Amino acid sequence: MAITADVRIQSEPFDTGAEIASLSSGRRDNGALVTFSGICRDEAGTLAALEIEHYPGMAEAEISRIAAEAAERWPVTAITVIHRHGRIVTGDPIVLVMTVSEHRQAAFAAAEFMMDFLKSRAPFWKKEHRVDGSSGEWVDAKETDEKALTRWE
Amino acid sequence: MAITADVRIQSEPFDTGAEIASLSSGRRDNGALVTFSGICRDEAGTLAALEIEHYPGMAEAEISRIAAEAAERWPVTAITVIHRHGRIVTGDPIVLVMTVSEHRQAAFAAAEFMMDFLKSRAPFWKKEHRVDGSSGEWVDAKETDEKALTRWE
Amino acid sequence: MKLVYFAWVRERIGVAQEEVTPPESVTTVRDLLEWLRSRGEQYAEALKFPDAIRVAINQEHAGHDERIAGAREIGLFPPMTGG
Amino acid sequence: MKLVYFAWVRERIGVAQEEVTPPESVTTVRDLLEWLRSRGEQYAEALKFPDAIRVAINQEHAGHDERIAGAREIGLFPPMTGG
Repeated sequence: MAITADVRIQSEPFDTGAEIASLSSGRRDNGALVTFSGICRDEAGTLAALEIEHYPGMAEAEISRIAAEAAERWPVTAITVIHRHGRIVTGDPIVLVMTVSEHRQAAFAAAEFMMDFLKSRAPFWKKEHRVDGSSGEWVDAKETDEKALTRWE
Repeated sequence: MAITADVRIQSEPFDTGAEIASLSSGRRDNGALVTFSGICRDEAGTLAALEIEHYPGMAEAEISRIAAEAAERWPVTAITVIHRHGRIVTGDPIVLVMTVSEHRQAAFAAAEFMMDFLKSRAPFWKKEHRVDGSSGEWVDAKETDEKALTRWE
Repeated sequence: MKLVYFAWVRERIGVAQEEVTPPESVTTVRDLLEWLRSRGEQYAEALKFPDAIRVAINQEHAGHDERIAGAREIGLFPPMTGG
Repeated sequence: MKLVYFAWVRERIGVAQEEVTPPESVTTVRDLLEWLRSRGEQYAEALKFPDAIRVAINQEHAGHDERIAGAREIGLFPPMTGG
């Protein structure tokens, strides 16, 4: 469907409740709204924060392409993606994917699809800041994330 | 996992943003939070509201059983389900399912599983109130909803 | 035992709940539905397609073959439309 | 053309971006990586496992076989960890 996703790359936190409200208000034809929030884990207490680097311009473009592909595959009526960059402390949200559809299966599938592709195709990189004060490693891409894409082929 | 789902049956609206905040605050070990909001559709402008009847006592018990089954199947750390009853106008939310997990796949799967079972197993019934003032029919159960359960067998 | 009715089953029978004492020959859910249908016009109408009736014994889903001995509360209702 | 580097590729090469003019024999992404490795210690170190390097041409993902003719901007970076 010819919808335009609302894609935002920002360092500021976001308010999921406000995003839900803004997508659902004034709409009476949508039965299903799914949100996915990705939160910065503390990795068993060892991690203090992540520093997220991104490719300005391409990050927006690539996420918009992923959202357009999701909207091609499933009858969704709205998509919002917010991806943060910069320093994010544990417990804080990194990413929000929100999908709206008439039916639940489409909303779920589109959100899962986008998260799978964001993991391996959106140009972001995470560097660890450890609780002990050391600046840790760049987080390695997971093979399981790459493999997760094959189910959408 | 031995978690206890937060199950609420109520006529009042709920605030998804507040529910998300209360589940995510103070937790630093969870990477993924999924919400599903089911919203009262207007069925191409013909529907004014739904009157939702429920089986008090059993509604809570059955949803708790569904949530317990989801928590057995996937490593979720928290589940919230809010299901409304009474008169609900189009555009307003009927149900919220929220799952939290370390990993996105578990959070998505548990939420989808619960929604599929809520549709056909939670003792709620919807009666239509039409825009033209007539009190319409009881909404028929969909065969597709019954079939959706087979994928979890 | 207490019977509770919901949605169009309730509307057609005309009461939301009632106490009943079925005869001893009524041992399963199926027997109970059969016996209820014999109790009058509204019951016959409400339960004329027994396969469309969902049942809960003591607030848990039950099949039509299930025995009702010891049931305190039996719910009869149409297929659910939750969520 | 403009080259932009991210994450540990950027750290190892030591700059975030630069203008380069590769010789005409450099036609594909693979050629470009090879040519860059010859430019010095940091490049050789950053790009020593070319298969680990992801590439974008004009801000779109590109394979190592892709031709670079006409590229305004080429990004080189490690596998992504978005979401």
